[in-house]
Amino acid sequence: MLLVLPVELVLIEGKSKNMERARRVLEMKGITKQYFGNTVLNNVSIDLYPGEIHALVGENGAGKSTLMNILFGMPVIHSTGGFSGEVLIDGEKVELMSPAEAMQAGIGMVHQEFMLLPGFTITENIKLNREPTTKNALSRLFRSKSLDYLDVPTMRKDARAALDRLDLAIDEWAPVAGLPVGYMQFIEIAREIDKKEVRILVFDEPTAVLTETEADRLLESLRRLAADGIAILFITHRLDEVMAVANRITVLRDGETVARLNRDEAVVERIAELMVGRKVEKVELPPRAKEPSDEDIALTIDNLVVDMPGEMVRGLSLSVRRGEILGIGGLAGHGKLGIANGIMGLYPASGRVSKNGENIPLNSPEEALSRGLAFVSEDRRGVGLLLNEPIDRNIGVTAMQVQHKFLKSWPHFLPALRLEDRAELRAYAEDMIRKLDIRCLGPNQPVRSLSGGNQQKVCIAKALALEPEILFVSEPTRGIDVGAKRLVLDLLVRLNRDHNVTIIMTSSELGELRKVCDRVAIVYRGRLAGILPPDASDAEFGLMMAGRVGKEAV
Amino acid sequence: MRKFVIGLLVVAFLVSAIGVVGTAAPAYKIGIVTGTVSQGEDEYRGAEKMKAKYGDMIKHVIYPDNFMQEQETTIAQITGLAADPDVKAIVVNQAVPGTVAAIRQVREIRPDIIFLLGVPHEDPELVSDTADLSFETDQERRGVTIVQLAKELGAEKFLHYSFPRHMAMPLLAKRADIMKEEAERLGIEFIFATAPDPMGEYGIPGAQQFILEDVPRQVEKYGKNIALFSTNCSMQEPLIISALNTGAIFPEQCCPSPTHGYPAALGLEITDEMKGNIPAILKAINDAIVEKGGAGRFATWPVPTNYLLVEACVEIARDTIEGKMELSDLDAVKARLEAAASVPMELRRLPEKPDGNFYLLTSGSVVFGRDEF
Amino acid sequence: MTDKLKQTVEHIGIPRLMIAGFLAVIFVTAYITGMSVPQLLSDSLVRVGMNGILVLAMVPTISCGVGLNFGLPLGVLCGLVGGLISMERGFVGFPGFFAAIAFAVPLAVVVGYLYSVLLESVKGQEMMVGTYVGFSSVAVMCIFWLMAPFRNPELIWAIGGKGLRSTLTLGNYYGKVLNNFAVFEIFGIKISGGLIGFFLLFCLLVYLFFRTKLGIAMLTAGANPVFAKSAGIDVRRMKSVGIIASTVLAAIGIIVYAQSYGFLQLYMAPLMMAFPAIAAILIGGASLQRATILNVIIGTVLFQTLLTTALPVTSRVIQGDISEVARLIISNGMILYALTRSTGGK
Amino acid sequence: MIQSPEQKKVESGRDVSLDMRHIVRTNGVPILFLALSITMAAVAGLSPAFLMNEVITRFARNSLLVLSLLIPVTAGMGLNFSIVIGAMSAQAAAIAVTLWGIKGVSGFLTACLLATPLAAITGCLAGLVLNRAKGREMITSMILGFFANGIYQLIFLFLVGSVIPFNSKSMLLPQGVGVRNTVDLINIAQSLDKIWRPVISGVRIPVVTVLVSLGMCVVITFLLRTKIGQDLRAVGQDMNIAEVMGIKVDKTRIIAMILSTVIAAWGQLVFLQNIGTLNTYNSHEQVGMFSIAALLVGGASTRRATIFQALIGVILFHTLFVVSPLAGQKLFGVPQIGEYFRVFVAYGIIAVALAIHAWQDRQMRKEAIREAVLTE
Repeated sequence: MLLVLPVELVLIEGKSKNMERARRVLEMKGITKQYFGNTVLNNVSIDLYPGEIHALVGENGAGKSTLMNILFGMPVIHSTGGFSGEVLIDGEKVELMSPAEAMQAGIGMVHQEFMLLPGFTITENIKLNREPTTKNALSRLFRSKSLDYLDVPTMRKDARAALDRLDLAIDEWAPVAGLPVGYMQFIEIAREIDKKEVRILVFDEPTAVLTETEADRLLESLRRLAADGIAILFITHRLDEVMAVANRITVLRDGETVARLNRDEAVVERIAELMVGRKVEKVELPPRAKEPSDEDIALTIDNLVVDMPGEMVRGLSLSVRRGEILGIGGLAGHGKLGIANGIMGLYPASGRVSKNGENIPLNSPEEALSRGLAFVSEDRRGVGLLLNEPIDRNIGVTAMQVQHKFLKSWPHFLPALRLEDRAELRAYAEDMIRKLDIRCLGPNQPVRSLSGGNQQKVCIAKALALEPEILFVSEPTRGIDVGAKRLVLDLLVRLNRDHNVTIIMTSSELGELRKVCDRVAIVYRGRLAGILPPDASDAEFGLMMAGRVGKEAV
Repeated sequence: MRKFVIGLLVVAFLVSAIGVVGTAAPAYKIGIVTGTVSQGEDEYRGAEKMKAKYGDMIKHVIYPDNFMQEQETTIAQITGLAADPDVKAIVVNQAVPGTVAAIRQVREIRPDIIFLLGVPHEDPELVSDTADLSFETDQERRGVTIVQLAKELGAEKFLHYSFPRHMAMPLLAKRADIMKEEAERLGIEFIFATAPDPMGEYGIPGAQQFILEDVPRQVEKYGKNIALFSTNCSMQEPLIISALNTGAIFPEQCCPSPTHGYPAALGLEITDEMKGNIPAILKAINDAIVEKGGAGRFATWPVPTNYLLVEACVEIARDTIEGKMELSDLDAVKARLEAAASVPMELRRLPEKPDGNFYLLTSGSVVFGRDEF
Repeated sequence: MTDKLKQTVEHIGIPRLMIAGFLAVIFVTAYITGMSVPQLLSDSLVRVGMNGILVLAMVPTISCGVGLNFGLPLGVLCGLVGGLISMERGFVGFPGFFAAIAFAVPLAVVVGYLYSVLLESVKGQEMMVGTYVGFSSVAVMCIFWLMAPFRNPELIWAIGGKGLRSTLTLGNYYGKVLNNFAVFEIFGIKISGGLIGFFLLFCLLVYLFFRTKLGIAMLTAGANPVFAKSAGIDVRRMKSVGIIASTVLAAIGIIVYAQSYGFLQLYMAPLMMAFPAIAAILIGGASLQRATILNVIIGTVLFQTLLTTALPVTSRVIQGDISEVARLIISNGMILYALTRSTGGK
Repeated sequence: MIQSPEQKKVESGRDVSLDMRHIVRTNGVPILFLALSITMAAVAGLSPAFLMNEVITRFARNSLLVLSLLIPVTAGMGLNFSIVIGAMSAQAAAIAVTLWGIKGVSGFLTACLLATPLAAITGCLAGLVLNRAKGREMITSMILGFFANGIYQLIFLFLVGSVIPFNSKSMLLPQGVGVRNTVDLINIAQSLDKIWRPVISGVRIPVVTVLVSLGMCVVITFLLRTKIGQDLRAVGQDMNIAEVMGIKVDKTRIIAMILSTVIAAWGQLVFLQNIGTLNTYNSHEQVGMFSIAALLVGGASTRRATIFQALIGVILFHTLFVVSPLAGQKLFGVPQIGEYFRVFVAYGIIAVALAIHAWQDRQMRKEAIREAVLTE
């Protein structure tokens, strides 16, 4: 996709020079934050001028959300020991202990998930809990503001004004339910700018759910708001958008500020490199007897469409070599997670998927499982585990249901009524606990009380019980500590090498993909952007994730 | 707009309802209000009998099974009868709560309708002031007669089962007090036991199960010569069964009638020729009791009270409307009652309201295995 | 070890400790006032046996994720019809009892299936809809009892000669067959091996069922529907099976109940049948998401013992009968407690 | 919901131009029951004057109770079965007024005054309980009603006369403890109805009582247009969003319960003054059941209910109640079958209405998903 820079951008750039001299509206200095001993932010600083659009970019887990949580005084920050460093607004040090205080200080936030009531009109949503009221006889009698009438004309006037500032011609009294997603985003923004005191607006990945035209309109509004003197902090993955609107760009990586660029110094390639770049400690992976090749294809995906909210797959085709570890990368929202979920029948899917030439019927987990596919879900606690059940039940249940494992052999004719073979299951679970080094009190322990890493191992054990030919693993290291991460990755490599399992591993952490995979496929907007070798340069990965190179890079 | 359309439909419906309706009539009608058979077969069948006898002259409607909660429906059923201009008299048996309210409402538009009640549940004095005529078994007298009968059957103790809701009914509470006095006078130990309320949330089964469990306990404690009595209809079957099994004495049901409790408790076979044939039913009960070894320990009235009350009320209503009698004429009332019962009856007025038409009735008893059938 | 101890305490829970304490007070009082404690215990055991299977009927619906089965009267009605057909056909004794079950179960399967189809279409409102479906089906069956073509002269009304009586005596048919089977005495406590054994047999059957492939699939579907889906389990079907199982158990439960009780109760009697069963399983420590056989046994024992002993004992001690009202408050208080406690359920 | 001229224009332009299919789809429940009522009225063959009289009396008697359900629905708490608590408060007040012998309208007003704080306190407690059972409000409020019934019995059967002083022998049981099962409310009987009750072509209209109900509609409309009303609606739509937006969700829900309970208490007093006698231990038991049935028949759902639906619901439900026993009797030829038929209809109504709504919700959600997929 080629990017056409709008003409007025030049003007904004011109302005930015002047702004250097203007007073900063926000400064966050030397912010350091630890969660349970893990440093997630290390001496991060960022500042904002009135009328500036400041882009904050970084991979998942780079620390953007934590920084914003600090700015908003979220309870989660204070309940976990606070942070060090200081926040200044208009040059004065502030201590924001709650979102309400942040709001009072003039900070507005456009939420990623819409905080809109579908049954209310646009006006009612914009003025939610800030409704202007007029007195009436009863409210005077009881001296209660609660009994004041809503001042509907003023509400509408205010809402109209806010919508006009965004150049939104929609009827302010239309109900929100049924509006296109893009409009909802604008209503969120309108609500923020309707707050008279708002001078700083934070946009947290606002375009993630928008179509291209909607995204363009949103960027347009951003510029408009900046022109009105509002300082904007713009968090996004989409580098082309950054290039289109940002005056300055701050790149976060692993909780540290790696770069701060002015618009004129920045090029997409450079930002991408800064975002993903990290010293990849290339470990020598054990060799195989026979290296996988295109001659021997295990799984063919053809024009796969998956309707997974937030991770739509829109016609993806891909071939997986037998015996390889294939990585699937890409930015959040581009559909990399939808692939495995679609093939495994968890979300509505269409297209053609075949294993060894045999067609796999879609939309049925049972069909996929019984054909030697297995899946370790990214949603460990939601999809992957029965939290209140013991380890052995978690490990065995899928294999039991799909392959009649761990069951007594009687009655032959009615497998549904065969009893569970406790001894066999227990023995298997104990074996797995030993092999995967699951730290627990025994196979009877409910998995809820296990640590994240051990829970993940239970998930993998569950998939292994199926003895799969092809294993899908999504976000295998999400939310587990560093030591456990390595163990999990090692485990996957061992499975691949020792048991010849073909692994398709989806991850938001490019680093780990590059560490263990034979090839890394990058997904962009629901389609395959290209496949790179793990040792391709940071810039190549960055560009491909930003959708800046065509297909067939390999 | 949408509201308008619905509103229009409602109006259209009410208008159409007016068009649909239209009734032709005989000279006058009598309304009868009873419960369903599951509440008590006697009064329902009494109404059926009257319906069979007088045909269209009788309008029979039902109050709800859970009449305690659905007063409004009872009221609507009664006022519904009164809405028919041909209805000149309404018989309510049993007169469950809500009847007084209904009568008051009807009086405002139809002061001409006479109300005849059987077994009123509400305050007797209140009922006496409202209804034109009421029948109730003479609870105070029965307080004496039942205990005397028990003594006659060999009782040394007298066990009285009830529960808060019934003891909140003044007549029943008073009767219990009288029973106690009479028992003490006769040298019988009076025992008051609490049972679960069958109208409570565990319902009739819970109450019945309690009786089945409690009677053996009591008999073990007090011996076989104990007379059992309960204020609640649904407890009669388990009481009779337990009395038969333990050898206790059962002098009378709450609502005295051969068909109340006995047929179900004894698993009586009702052949075609027995249907509605009281003497035949009495004989069959007698045979069953004797066979099970209960001779001389079980008794009841020879007539199904509620059954005959419906008949008596209808006849009294007819004769009153046709000017053949006065409701305040105790002898005339008694004559019609005895005609319906075909056994002698004793009748008196409620002592608290000597000038009202609240009549209290008593009948002699028949003892199974002793009397001739 | 401390974990185990903590778990045990958690398992017992405050409400159960309270009720157990209350029961202890009652038994001590009974002893002091000279009541026969073994007799009270015997009565309580009978109650446990007769109510147990109805309580057990709650387990499948809770396990498959539908929640408490407020539609229990549906199964009860099936059981009553089965019991009636057996009587109409003149079966006596154990054959009568088993014939009743044999007639009732297929009916319950059909009714349970239809009920599950209905509940599937009202997801999220299962308990409310269940309550009212139960209520209205009782009324429909009232009409059925009046019109049904039963001819057995022992079943019909005395004066009218048609329609079924509201209370049918089972004495000549299969009344007390279980209760009188294998009766023995320990320490003066009369125990009916037949009745208690039958209840425990069903506990065992249900326990084993939840150890089969199907049962585990159902548990999984109830515990985490998304997990179940990802494990290739048809969640809808599991709910169906759970509701059918519950309905069948209710049908068998009412037959056991009736034979012990000695009567079949028709008309409005089944209306409130669900409530004591629900109270019992909640008192036993079950939540809206999870119920075990142990919950059933503990709950039934505590609740039924409370019902059986509280009234006769307290009415000895205090004049009047506050115990009847106290029972109302305690049992509803327990359900309320459970509803306000269990978290996470949506 | 507040409507602006534009909104109406949009509606009339789009889908209300007598599009019968749309009307049937969105009002399936009331139309079903309207059809049922007409059929049954035709079968029952009641006199129109009687039917009108009966329906108007019942409308006057019950509409306030049904209206009391609206606010909790608006606040997203579903159908409030615990209005029986309000009814109990009202009965306590009615008993007190009878005891003190305050007659006529002043007696009625005294009872209202007395019932209000009682209902407010109990309603607040109910709100606290329901806040701990979010998502299960309906079944919880139902059990709460049963529970409160136990407390009520404890007070009036055992404490009155023993712990609570009570000096009227005629209202107490013979043994001096506990209130009798029927209390004659002669002092306040029909006090409101009697003020002005003209007869128009055979139909007696208790004008003042009807006006009270309509007045309550105005009050509710007023409330919903105030700041607190807006909060209630916001909480009703999505508790989490409301919380994030700084609305005190728990407090708002408690206010909803207090309002509902207080209105229910007044409603029960209107009901009792019309009936004229009080069934001490049972009058309140079915209040929640029947009011809810009426509201559902009017087309309300557990998530959305309007004043109009409440009023239409009262009329339809009670028409059905008046005609169904007779219709059943005529249809089956046996009076008691008619009665069971009526019970079936009463309970069945709620089951069917809940089922239809749940089904409609699912259909709507499915459509929303389909649309979302299409726009992609």
